[in-house]
Amino acid sequence: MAVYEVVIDDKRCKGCGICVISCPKDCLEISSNFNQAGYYYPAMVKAEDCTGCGACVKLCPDFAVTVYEPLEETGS
Amino acid sequence: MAVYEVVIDDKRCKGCGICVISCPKDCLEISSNFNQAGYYYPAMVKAEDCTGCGACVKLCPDFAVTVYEPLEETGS
Amino acid sequence: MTDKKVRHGNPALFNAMMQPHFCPGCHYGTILRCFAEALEETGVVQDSVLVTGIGCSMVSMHYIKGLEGVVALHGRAPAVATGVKRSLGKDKLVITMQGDGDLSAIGMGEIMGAANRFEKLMTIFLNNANFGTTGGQAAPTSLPGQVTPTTPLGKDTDVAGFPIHMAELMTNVKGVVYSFRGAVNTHKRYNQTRKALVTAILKNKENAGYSFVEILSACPPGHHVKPKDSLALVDKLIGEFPLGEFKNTDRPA
Amino acid sequence: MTDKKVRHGNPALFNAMMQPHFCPGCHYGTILRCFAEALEETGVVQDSVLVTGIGCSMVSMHYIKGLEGVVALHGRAPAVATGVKRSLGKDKLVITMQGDGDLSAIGMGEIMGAANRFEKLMTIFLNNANFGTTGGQAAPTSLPGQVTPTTPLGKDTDVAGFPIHMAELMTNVKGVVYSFRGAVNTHKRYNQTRKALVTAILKNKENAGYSFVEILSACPPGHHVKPKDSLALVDKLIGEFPLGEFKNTDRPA
Amino acid sequence: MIEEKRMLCTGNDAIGWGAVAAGCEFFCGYPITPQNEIPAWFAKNLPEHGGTFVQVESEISSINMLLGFVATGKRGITTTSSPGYSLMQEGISCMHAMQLPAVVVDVQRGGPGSGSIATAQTDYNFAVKSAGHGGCKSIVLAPSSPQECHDLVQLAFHLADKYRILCVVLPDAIVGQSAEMMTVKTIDFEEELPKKTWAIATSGEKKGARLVLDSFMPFNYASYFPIIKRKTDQIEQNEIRYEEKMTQDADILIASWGSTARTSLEAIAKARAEGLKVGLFRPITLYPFPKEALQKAASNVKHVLVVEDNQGQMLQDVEWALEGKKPISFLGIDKRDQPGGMGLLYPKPIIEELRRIEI
Amino acid sequence: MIEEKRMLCTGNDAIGWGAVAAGCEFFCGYPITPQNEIPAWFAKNLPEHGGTFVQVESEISSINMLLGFVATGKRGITTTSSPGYSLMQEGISCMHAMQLPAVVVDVQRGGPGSGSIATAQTDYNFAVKSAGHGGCKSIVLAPSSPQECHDLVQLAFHLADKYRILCVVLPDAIVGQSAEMMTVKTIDFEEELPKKTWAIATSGEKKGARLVLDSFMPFNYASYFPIIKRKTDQIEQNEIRYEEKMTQDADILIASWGSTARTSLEAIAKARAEGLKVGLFRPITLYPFPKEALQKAASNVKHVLVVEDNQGQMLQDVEWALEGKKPISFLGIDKRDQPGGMGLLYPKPIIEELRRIEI
Amino acid sequence: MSEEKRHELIVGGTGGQGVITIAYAIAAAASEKYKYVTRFPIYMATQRGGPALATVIFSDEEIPAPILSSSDNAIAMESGAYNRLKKEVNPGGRLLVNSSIVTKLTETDEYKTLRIPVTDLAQEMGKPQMANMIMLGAYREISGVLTEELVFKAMEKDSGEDRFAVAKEAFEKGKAYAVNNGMV
Amino acid sequence: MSEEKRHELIVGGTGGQGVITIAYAIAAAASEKYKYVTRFPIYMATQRGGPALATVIFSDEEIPAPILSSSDNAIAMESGAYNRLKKEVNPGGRLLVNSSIVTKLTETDEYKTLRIPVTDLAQEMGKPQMANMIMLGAYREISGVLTEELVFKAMEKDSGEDRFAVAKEAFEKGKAYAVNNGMV
Ligand SMILES: Cc1ncc(C[n+]2csc(CCOP(=O)(O)OP(=O)(O)O)c2C)c(N)n1
Ligand SMILES: Cc1ncc(C[n+]2csc(CCOP(=O)(O)OP(=O)(O)O)c2C)c(N)n1
Ligand code: SF4
Ligand code: SF4
Ligand code: SF4
Ligand code: SF4
Ligand code: SF4
Ligand code: SF4
Ligand SMILES: [Mg+2]
Ligand SMILES: [Mg+2]
Repeated sequence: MAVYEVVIDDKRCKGCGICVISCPKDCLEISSNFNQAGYYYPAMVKAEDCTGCGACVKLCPDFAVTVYEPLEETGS
Repeated sequence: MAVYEVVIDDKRCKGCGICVISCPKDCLEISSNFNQAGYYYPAMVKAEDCTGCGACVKLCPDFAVTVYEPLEETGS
Repeated sequence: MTDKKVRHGNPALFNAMMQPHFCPGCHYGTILRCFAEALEETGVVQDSVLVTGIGCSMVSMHYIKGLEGVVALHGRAPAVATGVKRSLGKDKLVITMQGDGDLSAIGMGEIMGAANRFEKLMTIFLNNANFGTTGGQAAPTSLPGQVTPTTPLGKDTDVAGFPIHMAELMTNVKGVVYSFRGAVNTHKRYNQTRKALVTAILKNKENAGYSFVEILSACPPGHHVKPKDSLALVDKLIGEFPLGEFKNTDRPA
Repeated sequence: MTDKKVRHGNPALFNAMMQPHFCPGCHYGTILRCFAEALEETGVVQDSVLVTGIGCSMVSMHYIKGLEGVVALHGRAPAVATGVKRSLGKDKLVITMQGDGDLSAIGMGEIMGAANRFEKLMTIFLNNANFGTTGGQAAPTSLPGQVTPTTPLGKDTDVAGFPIHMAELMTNVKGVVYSFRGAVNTHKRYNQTRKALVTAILKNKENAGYSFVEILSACPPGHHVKPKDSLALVDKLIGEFPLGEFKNTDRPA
Repeated sequence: MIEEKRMLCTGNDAIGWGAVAAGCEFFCGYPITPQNEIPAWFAKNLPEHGGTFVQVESEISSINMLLGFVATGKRGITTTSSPGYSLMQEGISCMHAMQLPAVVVDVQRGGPGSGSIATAQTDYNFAVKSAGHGGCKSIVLAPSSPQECHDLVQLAFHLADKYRILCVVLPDAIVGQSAEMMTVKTIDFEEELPKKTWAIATSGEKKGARLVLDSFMPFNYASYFPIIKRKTDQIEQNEIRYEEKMTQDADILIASWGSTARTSLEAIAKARAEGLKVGLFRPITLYPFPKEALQKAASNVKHVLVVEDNQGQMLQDVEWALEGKKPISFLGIDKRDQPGGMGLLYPKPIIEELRRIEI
Repeated sequence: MIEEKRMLCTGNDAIGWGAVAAGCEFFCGYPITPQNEIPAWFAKNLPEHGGTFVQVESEISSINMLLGFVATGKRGITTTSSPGYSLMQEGISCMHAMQLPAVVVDVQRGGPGSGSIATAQTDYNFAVKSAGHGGCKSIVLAPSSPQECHDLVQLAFHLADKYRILCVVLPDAIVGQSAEMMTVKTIDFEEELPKKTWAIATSGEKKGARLVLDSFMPFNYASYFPIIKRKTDQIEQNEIRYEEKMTQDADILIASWGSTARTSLEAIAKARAEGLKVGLFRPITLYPFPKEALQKAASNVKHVLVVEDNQGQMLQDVEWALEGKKPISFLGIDKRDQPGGMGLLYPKPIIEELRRIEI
Repeated sequence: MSEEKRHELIVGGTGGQGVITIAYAIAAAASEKYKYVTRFPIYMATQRGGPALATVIFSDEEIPAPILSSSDNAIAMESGAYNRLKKEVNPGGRLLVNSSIVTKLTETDEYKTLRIPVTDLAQEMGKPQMANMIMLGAYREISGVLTEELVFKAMEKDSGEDRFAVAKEAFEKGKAYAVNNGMV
Repeated sequence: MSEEKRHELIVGGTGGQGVITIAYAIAAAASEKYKYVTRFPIYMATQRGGPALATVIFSDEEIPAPILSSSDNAIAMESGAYNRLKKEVNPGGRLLVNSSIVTKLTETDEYKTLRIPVTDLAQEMGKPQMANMIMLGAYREISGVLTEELVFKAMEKDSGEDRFAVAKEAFEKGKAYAVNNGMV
C-alpha cells in the first residue's frame, strides 16, 4: 500500500514534465487532463513505488507538488 | 679617452634625473644649468666610463638623450 | 490514507499568492525555491534585501515573504546593492540576483567594480546561456553553435567569442571570498546548490567579502527545446560550465 | 671626437615635432619610445590604428609618425577599436592604449566584452596605479594605504578594495592569447617590455586573438614622489604586480 | 542598390531593409524590446548584403563601436529603445564632437526607468533637444509607418553624409511593430555627397591622426562651434520635412507625430463625418522643427490640438512656433484606454476632445 | 545642523558644505575635471560628519549606487561633469520612475564628447528638457556663486524630499572653481517634509518589496503619470526662483544664468555708466522656468538680450515665454576672447553688443 | 459570402498559444489580395503565459491607424483574452472562443459568440500545439474572408514542410468543426 | 602706500610652478581684510608643464564677475604666460616677470614691467621649488597690498610648519630683491 501521497496542484502546474523525469522511481506520468491554461498536468501512476524522496517537489519549478506522509500516531 | 659621446637635448629635458640614476656607470649628473622651462638638465661627468649601453637613451622619457659612437672608417 | 502531514512541500517563505510567471520548464522557479529554503535555513530573511537585475528573475522578491527589494536597471544591481548595503550597514544582507545577460554582458563593469571594491555582497548569477526575456538572443555565456535570433546560423566563436566562465573569473578578484557553480536539474545538485547558497549567505552575514553563486538554468524557449527536455539542456550546459566550488577563503586582509 | 654616428637615438618613427607633454619623471614617454621601437621592428605602422583612452596618454598617436588614431571616450577604446577593426579587416592592426582608470575602472565592461568576443585586438595597458590626469585619485589598481585626494588617510582596502591584477584576470578569458606585465624602470625591463610588445603585435598581425600588455608606469605627482624617485616607485608597484608573461597560447578554437 | 520588391513588413524590419537599401555595411546593437526584430533582421540579412553584424555587450559599447566603424568612412547603424538610448548619450555627444555621420534608431518604449516594453512617445524632448551633453542637436526623423521607416532610414543616411552629422530615427513601438505593405527600393536623393576625406585608414597614403586633429582634442571652440552653427543653419534652412492633411479648410488643426498622427487621422475622418473641419499637421523632422510651416498651416485655424502619446513634449515647440497667437490644447498619454502596459491611445478620446473644443 | 562659519570657499567645496549642512549622509562619484575638488572634499570631510564616501568605478555605477542608497530613505548626492552627466541619464530616468529624492550636481565643462575641461554652459537643454528617456523633468537649479552653490544644494535636498523628486544643481566651471567669501549654515526651510514611508529596510516591521510595488514594475501608466502631473503642477506653481536686478527702468533686459549672469552684471554696470538702461533677469530654477516672471520683467523693455556661454539654449525658453512680443537677440560662446580651452566670455563683447542694440 | 471592403480582427490569448501566428497568417494571406494590410501586436508577452494580443486590418482603402480598440471579429484563446475581447466586439460582429478553456461565457445579443473547443480538438489530434491552427481553420470558414488557398500559402511560407502538413490538418479540423456545428 | 578699494591680479605660468599657490595666498590673506574676494583659476593644467593661470580680485564692494580679461597687476612666471599677460595689463598697471626664464621682453610705456629672476634666486637658495614664494614676496612688497603678516598667516595655513619656514625665507628673499633693486 502506498505510504506517501503525492499531490499535484493542477492550477499551478504548467505540464513541463520535470517531476515525471526527475522521479527516480518513475511514479509520475503526464495525464490527459489539462487545466484552465491548457497545460496537461501529471498524475501518480505507481503510488506504491514512491519513496517520498521529494525530488518531484524540489524540482518542480511551479511550486505545484506536495508529498505527504502519514502522521505518526504518538502514544498509541 | 672617451669613445662615446652622450648628448642631452636641453630643450627637451625636464630634469627628472632618470638618466642619471639608470646609468650603470654613473656617468651623468644633474648640472646647475636650467633651460627655458626652468628644468636643470644633466651633464656627462665621467665620459671615459661610458660603455655606450644606451640605458640613458632608452629610459629618458623625454627623448632628450642621444649616444654617438665614432664612425668606423671602412676601407682604412 | 488517514491523517497525514507534509513531508516535502513549499517553503514557508514562499509567497503562495504568486503564480510563477516563468515559462513551462524554466528552472527559475526551482531556483527561487532553493533560495527560499536557504533563507529559511539561515533565518536571515528579515535582515535581507534582494536587488534584482532586468531579466525574467526581476520580480523575484515577490515570491519570498518578507523579502524587501529593489529592481535595478539592467546590469546595475551590484551598484544599487552597494548603495543599499552602505546605508544599512553590517547587520543587513544585500543580495543581487542577475541573469547572464544582465551580469556578464551589460553589467560586467558593475559586478567587477563591486567585487573589486571588496563590497560585502552576495550575488546569485542565473546562467541560462541566453537572454531569455528579450527572446533568446546569444549571451556572452552562449555555447558555440547555439542558434539564436542574433546567431541564426549558430554562434560563431570567431566573431561572437567563447562562453565566459564567470564563477572562475571571479576567483581572480581578491575581494571575492566564495565562488561556486551549481545547477538544479537533479535532486542532488539541487541540494548542493542549496548548501552553497547557505554558505554564501553565512559569509555575507559575517561580512567576509563578496560571495558569488552561479546557477545553471534551463530556458526552454531560448534553447528551442521542449519543457521536458530542460533537465537534459542543463546537462549540456554543464559540459561547458563545470560545477563545483571554485573559491572559499577567509576574509582577505 | 671625429666623425660619429648615432649609437642610441630616437626611433625613426618618433615625431620630433612633439615635445612630450608628460610631467617630469613620467614613464609614458619611455613607453611611447618602447612602443615606437616595437612598431619599427615589426614594420606595421602603416597598417596600424591606435585607439587611445582618456588619460595622459590620449594623444599618443601624435608622437608616432604615420600612426592614425582615434581618441575614444573614457573607457570605451576597446569598443571603438572593434568598430575600426571590423571595418578594416584582417590586414590592419588595431591597438588600444589605455590607462588604469580608463581600463580597469570605467572601461571594465568594454575590455572584458571585446576580449570575450574574441576580437583580434591588442591593448597596451598603462598602469600607474592612479588617475594621473584628474589629479591622482585612487584607481582600482592603487596600493593599500596609498594617499590620494579620494583616500586622504590612505587607501583602506575594507572600503576601497584591493589592487586589481588585470594581466592575470585576462588569462581567464578564452579569447585572450597573450597576456604580459612589464615595466620600463630598468634597461633590462625596457627590453623585455619591447619584446613583449613585438610578440603582441605579431599575434595581432596574424589575428590570433586578443593580446594584452600591461606596463607599470610612474606618475610622480600622483604618488607624491620626486621625478628622480620614479624608478623606485615602479619597483614598489612591482611588489604588488609581478612582472612576467601570464599567457601565450595559440589561437583557440 | 537593392532589388525593388513589395512585401508585408513591420516597421522594425523596414529599418533593416532601408539601411541595406542605403548601402549600410554595419549593424551593432544590444537586444531590447520593442525592437528585437531589428538586430534579428540584421543578423539574418546583413551578411548576405556584404555587411557585418555584431551583437555587443551593451548600448554604451554599441554606440562607441559604431563610432569606430563610421570613423573609417563607411555607413553604419545601431538601434535601441529608450533605456538604451539613454545609455548612448555620451557616445552620441562624442560623434557630434567628431562630426561623424551615422544613424541611430530609438524605437521608443514607455516611460522612464525600465518602464514598460510597450509603445510610447516619451522620448521627444530627449532626442530632439540635445544630443547628450554639450548642446549639439541630431537631425531627428519620426516615421509613422513601415514604409516611412524604410524611407527615412535612407534619408537619415543621406543627411548624415551630407552634413557629417548624426541622424536619429524615432519610431514609437506601434510604428516599429506593426506590419504593413511596403516597397523596398533604394532612394536616389539626387545630390552629390562630400568625399569622406576625414576618414581614417581608408587610403594607402597615411594622413596621421586626422580625426583627432580635425575636431577632437584639444577641443577648439573657435573652429568647432562656427562649423556647427553653419551646419545647423543649413539644416534648418533646407531639411525641414512635414506632412499636411486636410488643412485648407480646417477650423481645428491637430499637430501630432509618429503613430498618433495616424490615430488622429482616423479621428479626423470621423470628426469630418460629423461636420467638424479638422486638419492634421505632422512634423517628420522633429529637429529641424517645421516652425514656419506650422505657423502657415495654423494661420487660419481657430484652435490647435496637440496629440502625443506622452505628457506633452512637442507641445512646447508648437507653443513656441505659434507665439501665443492660437489657443492650444493637449491630449496625451493619460487618455489611454487602459492603465497598464497594454493600454493605447485610440481615436475615441481624440474625437471626444474635438467635439468639446469650442470654435 | 552645522556650525555657522564664514570662509573663502570655491563653488565646488561649497557644494560639499551645503550637502553636509543639509544632513547629507552619502557621496559617491567618479573623478572628472572641473569638479575633482568635490569628491576630494567629501573624502576628507564627510566621514567627520558621520557620512559615507565611495569612489565608484564609473558614473553609471555612481548614479545607481546613489539610487540604492536613497532608496533606504537617507539623503545622498553624486557630482560629475558633462560627459559623466550623459552617462547618468538612464539612472536619472530610473530615479524618476521610482520617484526617489536625490541630488545630482553637473559642474559643466565645455562642448560635446570629451570636449574641454574648462567652463561652459552647454548642458542647459540636456539637464532641463528631459531627465533621460521617458520625458520626466528634474528640478534644475543654477547657482552663480559659491554661496549660492551652498544654498541651492540645501534647497535641492529640501525640494527632493518635499516632492520625492530628483534635483539637479547645474553650476558652470567658473562657479565651481572660483572661490569667494561664503557663510556655511544649515538653512531652515520652515516646511515639514513628508515621511519616507516608501523607504526599504528602515523599520523593523517588513513591508515587502515596497519600492517595487509602489512605482516600478510592472510599469503602470495610470498610477504613474497622474502623480507626476500633479507633482509638476505643484512645482511649477510653487518653486519658481529667479533674481532681478535693475529691471525697473530698463530699456534692455539681459536674460542670463549662472556665471554669465554675473559677467552680464559687470557689463550692465559699465553700460549704465554710459547711460544705457539695462537690467538683468536671472532664472535660478531653470526648471521650473520662471516664465511669468520673465514676461513681467520684460513687459516694459524694448529689447531682450540672452547671454549664455553656449550656442543658444535658454534662448528658446525665453522666446517661448515672450511669445514673439519683444525683439530677442543672443550673445554666446562664439564671443569668447580666445578659441581654445582658456577662452572665456568676458564683459567686453556684452557691452559692445549693448551699445549696438537699437532701442 | 461577398468580399468585404475592410476587415478587422483581434486575436487574444497568452504567449505560447500562437495567437500572433494566427494574425500573421491572416495578414499574410490578405497581403496577396488587398492593397492595404496592417497587423499589430498590442502586446507581446515575453515569457510564455503572459497576455498576447494582435490585430489585423485589411482594406481597399488607406488604413489611417493600425490599432483597433474594437473590432468586427475577435478570437479569444483563453479566459483573460475573452474577458477583454467580449467588450471590444462591434455590434453585429462575431467572437470565436476556445471553449475548452473558456467555460464561463457572458450571454449577449450584441454580437455572435461561437464556441470552439480547440484545445480538446487538438488533443484529439495528439497535437496540443495546433489549437491555434484549428481556430484559424474555423475562423476562415466562419468569416469567409480571403480564400483557403491564400491562407495555406501564408501558413506554408511561415512553417517548414513537415509542420505545414500538420498545421493544414489542424486547419481542416477546425473548418470541419465549424461546418458540422452549423456555424457557417 | 594707501589701501586700494579694489585690487586685481592675474598670475600665469605652467603647471607645477605654483602659480595657483601664489593666487591662493593672496586671496586667503585678502579674505581676512576685505568683504569681497574672488579667486579663479582660468585654466588648471592637468600635467605639470601645461599652462596655468589664476586671477584674484578683492574689494570693499560686491564683485560682479570673478573673471578678469585685463588686470591692474600681473605676474608671469614663464614665457607663455608673459606673452599672454603682456597684452592684459591695464594702463598704469604693473607686470612682474620671472626674468630667469623670460628673457625676451617687449618694451612698453603703458605699464611698469618689473624683472625678478626668481628661478636664479631659488637656485641660490638651493630650493628650486620656491621660485613662486620668492615672487610672492616681491609682489607683496612692490604692490604694498595687504600686510606681510596676513600673507604669512595664509601661507602657514596652506603648508606645514617645515615648509612654511622655507617659504618664508623665500618670501623674504623676493622682498629683499625688490627693495634692493629699487622696485618699491
Ligand atoms: C539598458 C537596457 N538594455 C536592454 C534591455 C533589454 N533587456 C531586458 S532583459 C535583457 C537580457 C536578459 O537576459 P538575462 O540577463 O540573461 O536574463 P534572462 O532573461 O535570461 O533571465 C535585456 C537585454 C534593458 N531592459 N535595458
Ligand atoms: C565619462 C568620463 N568620466 C570621467 C572623466 C575624467 N577623466 C579623464 S582621465 C580620467 C582617469 C585617468 O586615469 P587613467 O586612465 O589611469 O590615466 P592616467 O591619467 O593615469 O594616464 C578621468 C576620470 C572623463 N573624461 N570622462
Ligand atoms: S517523492 Fe520521490 S519517489 Fe515519490 S513521486 Fe516524488 S520523486 Fe517520485
Ligand atoms: S514539475 Fe511541476 S509544473 Fe512540471 S509537470 Fe510536474 S507538477 Fe507540473
Ligand atoms: S650610454 Fe650607458 S654608460 Fe653611457 S652614459 Fe648612457 S647609460 Fe651611462
Ligand atoms: S632622463 Fe631625459 S629628461 Fe630626465 S634628466 Fe635625463 S635627459 Fe633630462
Ligand atoms: S524566457 Fe527563459 S528564462 Fe525567461 S521565464 Fe521563459 S524559460 Fe525562464
Ligand atoms: S599626471 Fe602622471 S601619468 Fe599624467 S603625465 Fe603626469 S606623471 Fe604622467
Ligand atoms: Mg539569461
Ligand atoms: Mg593611471
